Amino acid sequence: MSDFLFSHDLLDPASYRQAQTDSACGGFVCFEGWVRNHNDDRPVIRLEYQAYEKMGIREGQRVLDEALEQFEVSGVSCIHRTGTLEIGDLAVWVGVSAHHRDAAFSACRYIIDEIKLRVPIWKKEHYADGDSGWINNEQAK
Amino acid sequence: MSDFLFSHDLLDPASYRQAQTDSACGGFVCFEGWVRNHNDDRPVIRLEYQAYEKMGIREGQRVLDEALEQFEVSGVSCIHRTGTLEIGDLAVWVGVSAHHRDAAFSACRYIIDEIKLRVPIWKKEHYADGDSGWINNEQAK
Amino acid sequence: MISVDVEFFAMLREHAGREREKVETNADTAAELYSELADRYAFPDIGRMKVAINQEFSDWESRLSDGDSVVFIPPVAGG
Amino acid sequence: MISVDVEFFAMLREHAGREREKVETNADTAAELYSELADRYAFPDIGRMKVAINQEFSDWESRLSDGDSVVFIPPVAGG
Repeated sequence: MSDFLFSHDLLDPASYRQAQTDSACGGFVCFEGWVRNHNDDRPVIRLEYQAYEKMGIREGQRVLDEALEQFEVSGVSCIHRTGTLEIGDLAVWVGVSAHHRDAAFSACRYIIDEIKLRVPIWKKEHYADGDSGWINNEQAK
Repeated sequence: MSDFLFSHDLLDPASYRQAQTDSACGGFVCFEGWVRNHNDDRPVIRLEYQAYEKMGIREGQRVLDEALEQFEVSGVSCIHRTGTLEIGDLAVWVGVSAHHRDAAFSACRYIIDEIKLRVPIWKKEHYADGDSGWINNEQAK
Repeated sequence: MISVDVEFFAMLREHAGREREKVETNADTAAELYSELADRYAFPDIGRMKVAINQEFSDWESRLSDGDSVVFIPPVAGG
Repeated sequence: MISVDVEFFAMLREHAGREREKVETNADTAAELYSELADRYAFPDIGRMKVAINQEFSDWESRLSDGDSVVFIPPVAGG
């Protein structure tokens, strides 16, 4: 399995994990990005993700293909949520299965880092005080 | 949540993940060790994990406490299976939640590496040819 | 005069008040097109904005062709 | 003569044919105790084996006391 997908609905990590199982693999690493209730000291009540999906799927798939090429991994996948998200919601899920854990960790890290840099997705935070704003990964840490 | 546990029954990753959720955290990394159907070129049909549980829980908890101290993480946990495992079974689950993904990746890696080195757990592989043997992480990669 | 399909995202969508627009323009390059639309919709400075032409990141000085699909890419924030 | 509780794991359990044993011994140190039991049960060489006394990794030259709980720790293989 090696797919990059967008989902407008709640993500389902158990099913993505299931799809990744492989009896030849000894290790699996996953990363989940969760919607936090704050950004620095500012209380956040919900978020909105907007994606340029047509290009995003292409760029996301490219990142996964690079990971397959650069690391000794068997399966890689990434699903990114779009639309309105509540606190605690899963925003992104990355899963990597491999024969050995070293490659699984490196590939998983590579994928989430590159997705955050390159895939055209934007995030608007809605704050407890009624304000809102588009933020980006260059300002954020 | 910050616990090291042994389980004689099938591990339940969805519930461990659930226990780790934290609305102050933006990132979650988990590692799963799966029972592979081979070791190098030798077909494996099942395994057996034996643990010196009394000491293992102490040493495992120590590893988790070190991770909490050394990395900026909020929750860390690890569950290790014992008994007879079939191919594809989950042998160990490590989960780390953190404000930022960097710490989550580093801590997760630290925990699984140290668990494998320090916690008194032994593995016997049963091979397709009827043979079996105790193996160890110093020979294995 | 060429016609290009422009799709707006994030704050640009809010400024433009629409998701997409077929723009008839004399702009030669993506940068000129941005500047034209920035005037019309009070877009922010080009700053660290990027541009994609036909779903590929492109140079701001790329020449536009009739029928191109153009998307301005504000700094992203996935994950 | 002291009495110590020894628990066996992995290949040592198979060699000893039992999970635990109360051993009456004249051994002064963990290493001497291992050597005594290795003779009795044809244990493998001490090699990279470690020892835990009362659930803490200990030195092979640690002196044993009456009532100690002793476990020999073959190279581990968790995860």
